Amino acid sequence: MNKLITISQSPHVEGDFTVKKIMYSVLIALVPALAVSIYYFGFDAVRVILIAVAASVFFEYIIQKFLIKGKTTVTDGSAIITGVLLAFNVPSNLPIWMIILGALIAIGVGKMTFGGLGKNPFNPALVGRVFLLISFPVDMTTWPSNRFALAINPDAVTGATPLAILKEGVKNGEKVTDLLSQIPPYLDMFFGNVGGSLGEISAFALIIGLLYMLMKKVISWHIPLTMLGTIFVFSEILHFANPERFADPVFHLLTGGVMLGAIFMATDMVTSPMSKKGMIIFGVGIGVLTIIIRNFGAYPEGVSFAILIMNMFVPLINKYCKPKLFGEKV
Amino acid sequence: MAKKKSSLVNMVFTLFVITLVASAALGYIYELTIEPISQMKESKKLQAIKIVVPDFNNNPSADMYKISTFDGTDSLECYPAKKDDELVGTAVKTYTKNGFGGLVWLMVGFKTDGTINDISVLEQNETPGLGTKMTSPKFKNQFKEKNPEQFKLTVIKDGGDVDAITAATISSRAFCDAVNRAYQSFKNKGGNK
Amino acid sequence: MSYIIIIISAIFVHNIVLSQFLGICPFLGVSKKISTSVGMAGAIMFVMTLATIVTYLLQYFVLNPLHIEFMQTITFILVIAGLVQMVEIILKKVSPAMYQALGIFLPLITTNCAVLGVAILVIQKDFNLMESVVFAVATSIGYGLALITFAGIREHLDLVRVPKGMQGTPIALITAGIMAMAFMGFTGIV
Amino acid sequence: MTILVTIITLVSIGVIAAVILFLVAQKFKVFENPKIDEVEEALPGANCGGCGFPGCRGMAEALVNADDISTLFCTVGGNETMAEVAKILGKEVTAKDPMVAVVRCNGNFEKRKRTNQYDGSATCVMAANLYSGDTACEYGCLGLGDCVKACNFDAIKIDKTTGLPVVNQDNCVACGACVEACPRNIIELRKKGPKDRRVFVSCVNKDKGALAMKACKSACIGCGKCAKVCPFGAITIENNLAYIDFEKCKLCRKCVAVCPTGAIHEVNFPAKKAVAKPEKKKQTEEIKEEINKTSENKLN
Amino acid sequence: MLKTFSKGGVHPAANKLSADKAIEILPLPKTVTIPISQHIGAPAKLLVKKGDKVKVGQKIAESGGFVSANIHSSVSGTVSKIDKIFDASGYKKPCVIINVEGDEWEENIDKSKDLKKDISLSAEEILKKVSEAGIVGLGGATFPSHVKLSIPKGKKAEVLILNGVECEPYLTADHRLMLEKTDEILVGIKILMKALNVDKAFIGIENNKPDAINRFNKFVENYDGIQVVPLKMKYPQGGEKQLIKAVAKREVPSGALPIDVGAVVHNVGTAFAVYEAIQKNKPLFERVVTVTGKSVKNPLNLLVRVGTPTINLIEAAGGIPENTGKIVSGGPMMGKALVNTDVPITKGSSGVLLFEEKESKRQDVQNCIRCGKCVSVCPMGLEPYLLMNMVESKMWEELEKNNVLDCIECGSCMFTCPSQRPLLDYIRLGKSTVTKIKRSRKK
Amino acid sequence: MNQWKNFTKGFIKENPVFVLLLGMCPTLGVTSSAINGLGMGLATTFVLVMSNIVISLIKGFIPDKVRIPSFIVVIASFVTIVQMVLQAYLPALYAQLGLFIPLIVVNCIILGRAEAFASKNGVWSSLLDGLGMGLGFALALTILGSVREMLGAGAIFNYKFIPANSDGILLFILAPGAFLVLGYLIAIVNKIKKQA
Ligand SMILES: Cc1cc2nc3c(=O)[nH]c(=O)nc-3n(C[C@H](O)[C@H](O)[C@H](O)COP(=O)(O)O)c2cc1C
Ligand SMILES: Cc1cc2nc3c(=O)[nH]c(=O)nc-3n(C[C@H](O)[C@H](O)[C@H](O)COP(=O)(O)O)c2cc1C
Ligand SMILES: Cc1cc2nc3c(=O)[nH]c(=O)nc-3n(C[C@H](O)[C@H](O)[C@H](O)COP(=O)(O)O)c2cc1C
Ligand SMILES: Cc1cc2nc3c(=O)[nH]c(=O)nc-3n(C[C@H](O)[C@H](O)[C@H](O)CO)c2cc1C
Ligand code: SF4
Ligand code: SF4
Ligand code: SF4
Ligand code: SF4
Ligand code: FES
Repeated sequence: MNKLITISQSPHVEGDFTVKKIMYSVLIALVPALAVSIYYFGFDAVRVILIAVAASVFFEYIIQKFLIKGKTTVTDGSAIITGVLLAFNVPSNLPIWMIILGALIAIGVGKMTFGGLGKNPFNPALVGRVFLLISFPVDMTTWPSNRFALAINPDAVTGATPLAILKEGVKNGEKVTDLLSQIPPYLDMFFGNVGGSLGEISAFALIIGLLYMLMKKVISWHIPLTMLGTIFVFSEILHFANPERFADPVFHLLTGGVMLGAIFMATDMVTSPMSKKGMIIFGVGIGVLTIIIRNFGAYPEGVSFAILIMNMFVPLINKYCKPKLFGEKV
Repeated sequence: MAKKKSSLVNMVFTLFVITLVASAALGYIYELTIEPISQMKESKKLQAIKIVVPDFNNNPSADMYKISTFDGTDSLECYPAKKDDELVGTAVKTYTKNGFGGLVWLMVGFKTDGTINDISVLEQNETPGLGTKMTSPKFKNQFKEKNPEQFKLTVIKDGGDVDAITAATISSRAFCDAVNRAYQSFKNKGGNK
Repeated sequence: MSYIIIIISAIFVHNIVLSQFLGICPFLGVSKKISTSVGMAGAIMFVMTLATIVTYLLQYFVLNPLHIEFMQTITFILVIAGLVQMVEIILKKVSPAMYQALGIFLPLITTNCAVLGVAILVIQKDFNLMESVVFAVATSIGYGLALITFAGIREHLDLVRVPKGMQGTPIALITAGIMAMAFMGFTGIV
Repeated sequence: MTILVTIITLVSIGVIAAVILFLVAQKFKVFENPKIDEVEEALPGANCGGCGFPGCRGMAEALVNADDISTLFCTVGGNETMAEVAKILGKEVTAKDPMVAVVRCNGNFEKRKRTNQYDGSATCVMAANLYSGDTACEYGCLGLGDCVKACNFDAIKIDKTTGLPVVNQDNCVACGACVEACPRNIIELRKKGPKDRRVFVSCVNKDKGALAMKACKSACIGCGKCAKVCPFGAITIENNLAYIDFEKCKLCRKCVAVCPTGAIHEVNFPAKKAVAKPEKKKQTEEIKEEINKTSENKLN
Repeated sequence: MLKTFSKGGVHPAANKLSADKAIEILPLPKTVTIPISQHIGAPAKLLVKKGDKVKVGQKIAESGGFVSANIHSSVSGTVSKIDKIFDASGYKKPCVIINVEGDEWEENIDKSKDLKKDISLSAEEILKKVSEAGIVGLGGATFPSHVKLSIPKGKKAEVLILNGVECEPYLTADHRLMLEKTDEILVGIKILMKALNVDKAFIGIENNKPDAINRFNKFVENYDGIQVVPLKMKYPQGGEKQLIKAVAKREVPSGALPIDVGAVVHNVGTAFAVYEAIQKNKPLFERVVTVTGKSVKNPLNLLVRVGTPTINLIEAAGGIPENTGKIVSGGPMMGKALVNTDVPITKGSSGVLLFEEKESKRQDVQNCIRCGKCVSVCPMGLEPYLLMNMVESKMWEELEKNNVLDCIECGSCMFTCPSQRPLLDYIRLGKSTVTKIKRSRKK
Repeated sequence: MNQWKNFTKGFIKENPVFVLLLGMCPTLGVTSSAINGLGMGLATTFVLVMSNIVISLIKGFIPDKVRIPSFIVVIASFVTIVQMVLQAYLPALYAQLGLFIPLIVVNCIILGRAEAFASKNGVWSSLLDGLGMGLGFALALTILGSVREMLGAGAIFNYKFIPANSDGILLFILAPGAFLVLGYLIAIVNKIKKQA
């Protein structure tokens, strides 16, 4: 032994979870949805995703290197997730500069301003997405039809999403029951043959990702299940009360970003509560807000907002939902 | 500097003097500005009227008359524009409650034959960049020279002829609603007599 | 307008801080800790409701009959300032505990535009007395909601240590910005 | 007409407000010493806590309530501030000599062998909680910079070449935060001294000479030469460690010259004119001799 | 379902490399260095001076208070020096250094190997003898055992729990002892039961030691009142509070002692030491130590005299591998890194663990990603990430409110953290500072 | 005190918006365009200067207990004057600034300067202080308004520099944009101050 002996505090061993492993598992879980989006949207999907990821990683690197001046952490994979999820949340024909702007806001404002990975109180991809949605409502809500719809009906360049059809119709005083006939069958919606943002279309692919992450213990079931459950129950109540005004629960579960949000975005550990009890409150909160915004608000889709709003409450939830202490106080 | 003590008399006296001076000054300035203010309001209205009806040389405000709305729940102000005592058009001040940000007030000018001459937005509270585009010529101009008899005053989406502002259908609808209110009431009343 | 709409509108859709920009100074100033922000929220609710009632009466029983509506600003603020000071003095004596909890925020409230803003708004909106009270209470709940969640986030940010250049006001404002963005989701509910 | 109504309304509101306020104020009077505010204003407002109170307001209250304020001292504001406060309160203050932090360890990388490498969290307290440090000296500076982190005034920095902290005497306000932070009690607040000159023993090693020397070549070995040579009796030796009382020290620097290991430091003196330095070899020999004289192999 | 504690816990790789190595006796060293403080509590008071001759088992330092323990010489020979030497605490501590000359034992020690089953002494006598023999807890905390046996007034022990969990990875000393000294341990348990006046005792053993469970199951039939409890493998099953929860379903309240819920926990090694002290008159001066590590040529379990330099054990296991970066006394989760290889073995040393250089360095610390894993693994229901943040911000009062003092320093949080955050470093600092503050408050 | 410094301190060193963080509501509420920011800034400056002058004149006559009410009356009077004058001569701006005009009364800067400066200093210093602070405020609001207008509408002082039928980044002229832009501006000002 010629080197100096090393001294440090216990424990002297480390588990095999690392940030990198967690992040790359999430990326693997995103692959099915990625495949579906490429299948339906073709080259456009590839374009949007590549640009979003490249821009996210680039901005993270630049900001880390020149503004924060810490060690760079781009390789940990979280910026890639942000990029992919941002891409998943926009229509496939969004102009390039908007995607880049969205990535800048997501990474620059949503994440690095707070100091980078782990410090941001709000979900960065959603900050970017909501920013785009508010700033460019037109571009963000005109969804191109997918390749197959175009093949059948070349004129239908844009295809409204089921939610947009519903919102529009309800505003005009039409009955939900009539509107549902304009909407693709649920089975199509389940596998992704509908209009919408890149990654949200196929509930099936997303659920595969969920199962993978649950298996890998990257996330726990609490948030996705309570959130989906709440949406189901709450929309069932409304539907039961007035089926002409409110759509049925299955519709709500399968449309829009509910699945994407519940599985990949509400579960972001950085911006969700720590304790299981807290996670349940969080999930329920998102569910309720989603349905309220969808059914009563101006926006057809409420998941993004609901998650961001509940992100606000996370510190409070963490503060007041503590894990139970071993042994009571004496 | 010796501060005054906070005795009752001192306090009351100080406040008395200060409020006295202040209110006197304010009252005075109020008197001074009351005239310009009402003139301003008047001229603003006149400006709007000027935009929406053909050239005139009467004082429409003086000739203003009220008509009740077609559904009879309220009344609208009408400003007849006359060139050399001949009626060239009428400006109707109308409103809608369906705006995205609440009330929207418009001045709609009708020619004698009932076609729309022009429209000006008096007051609106819509979202900047979205609903506020109702003030842009691009949107407003589509109403010019249109007779609501042939030109259906609803947005295309609802089966009408109006090309809505992108992403602001609500505002567009509201706009149409206000114009329609003016037209229907005006027509009910018999148009330009 | 039905009360429920007033309430939802005041708390969420037109949240006084996040979309109306009123009362920002104490929002930024008294939000470093959850406990103080709770005290502030309580004090605001109390003063706002009281002030709204008093100024409402003043408007409809003094200013309007005398046709001196232009004196609104000056009389309102005078009354609010006096009221706040009076409450402070009384509270200090009557309930020192409550003074400790709420009273220290009272001087801050005199110069809080939210209170005057709400007093003027209820007049502009043509609310009746009951509606005004409901509006004031709901607005202050909205204020409290924003303030307390904001304080929660700031406590969190203090613990995680944001970059040096961003610490303090900048990060607080940016957080508020994202909160405002999130609250825009409520647009159109009423 | 409007003017009249205006005047009457506003004046009556104003007057009524004044009267009510006055009455209420009378009825609900609570005494609070207005001096507290005044004093607080006089204090620098750094809220550093150096005075031992939670912020300047706390200090102001304490000052107002104390009968004798000579025990209270704002290190940031210094004598000027205290004089001002005293004027407000009409109380006496004793002028305090300005103090400054000094670091009493000079075991740089050369003089002190590293015996292991520390791989825990980079803070001195934690390292000290774990063990005696990565050098052979159990007393010396750990070099992980807790003092630096404690200083609010940017007055203390770790010198990369020596691994030891250096105090910037212009920035240091003698708040004592670093003294508190150092787990080894290495930092001391000492009198700044006339013309900022001071002499102190830059070592805290309490081991016997031989052991101390083994750990660090410039340790104080407790040989006592300095104490013997000091004409003012300012130096005491306890636990094999010399200490210079700054109240008694007259800065003659005799001790500096005789210290065989160079543990006594002088600050801000003009460079000495080439005083013949003992040769290096001789020096080490001398040290050895000293050690033999002083060390006994007994416990306690 | 196997029993276990209810909350948290981790599963570090067990790496029990020396599990099937029978206990060997380490040859006597040339000199031994015996620290006079090998236990929690007051250091013992020296009874010998330089030049004195001592025998094996002779008392060389006397208990310095109630919570303190006697120290006996582990060898025979001459006291050569009394000096301050680095011990496992990382600081220099007063030690007696003895030159070994022969192996001459005190006469009254029974050196025979036969099992002595009958317990003739009364509870008080047992207590006295345990105290006299300098027995301290061998489970790691080295808490003087006689203190645990003296039940405070007003409290009553209901159950004795034997800690045969050995949940630390690598270590096998207790495991081997249980296999090789089963009867002795059981007699030791009976002695402890008598001393505590309880009629129930449980031996908690993790199910990764099926041979030990089987063996005990076979043997307990001869001893009434003793029962084996197989436990699920989960670190820190061996923690006192966790073990009580797993075996007796009782939760020791925050800030309370096991006796407050009627339980007393002893390590199996302690039970063996008690057997030897009571039945064989043998004070505690040797113990079983595991020498192990991935790079160690020949991991083994050694019976070692207290005071033997660590290097001797390593030599017996095949010498120091070239690439050794860190040497730990104890297990990888709770052990202490040694500053050099001369540090003496003490009563509390359960293992010597060698790490290769690449394993011995900590990974880079990253930001907390708030994954909550530390929270979910903490067996005490604490929020380690929060405690660390609070220590960083010096929020001592908040720390106290968040029960920082309940932390048992098991290291599960730091082990799990995907960002490699030094959680326990900070929590320890928090604990010591809060303790200081609390103490000064009492004054 | 150096009068020049008295005047200029409000621009950067003690800028009410960027440094003292006073008067946040109008700062955020009306700055959706540069012109609004400037208008609000100037209106505030007027009130600030006038009330500083008056208060420094009358400070000796005011008992402590009614100090705040008296100051408020003075300030409110000038605010009402501004209100009426704007209504009369600049109704468009008045409509834009809306509620925030009466709220100048409670702008913390004004009462703050009255309390901290005018009630302790002479007329001339108070005037300069008010003018400096007011212009600093106006400057800050104009900058903020310009940035927001540029980003949000692609225009500055209503002069559009992007194609007429395209929009800016809408968010910046809405509520959240105000917070965000101000946050980053303050961070930048902090940085500049540190380097200077
Ligand atoms: C913050 C926000 C502001 C909006 N402002 C308006 C507006 O001023 N006018 C309007 O018609 N729609 C506005 N909308 C959009 C409506 O909610 C609705 O989506 C739209 O009018 C109908 O969609 P379409 O025009 O694309 O068919 C706004 C939406 C949001 C979220
Ligand atoms: C001050 C103090 C007093 C103790 N008193 C008792 C006692 O009366 N009875 C007992 O069974 N254990 C007592 N203990 C021992 C502890 O419960 C525990 O067994 C010991 O600290 C070692 O546990 P560990 O290895 O889990 O850390 C005491 C411990 C301390 C620190
Ligand atoms: C995290 C942790 C793990 C422990 N693991 C063990 C263990 O595996 N075996 C053991 O005998 N003691 C273990 N202990 C010590 C016990 O808590 C307890 O002190 C001991 O069993 C009491 O017996 P003793 O006094 O005879 O040592 C552990 C303590 C802690 C805090
Ligand atoms: C399960 C999981 C979900 C994640 N979801 C998101 C997400 O919705 N948006 C995002 O920007 N990053 C997401 N990330 C990446 C990363 O945690 C996030 O960028 C942090 O908020 C950055 O501090 C996710 C990571 C994990 C492990
Ligand atoms: S060096 Fe020490 S005493 Fe001096 S200012 Fe810094 S912390 Fe205070
Ligand atoms: S002087 Fe003390 S606090 Fe500073 S680096 Fe050295 S050991 Fe650490
Ligand atoms: S906080 Fe303490 S008890 Fe909890 S896991 Fe960490 S070390 Fe173990
Ligand atoms: S395990 Fe590590 S990263 Fe996860 S919450 Fe705890 S400290 Fe943070
Ligand atoms: S300007 Fe200060 S609270 Fe509004």
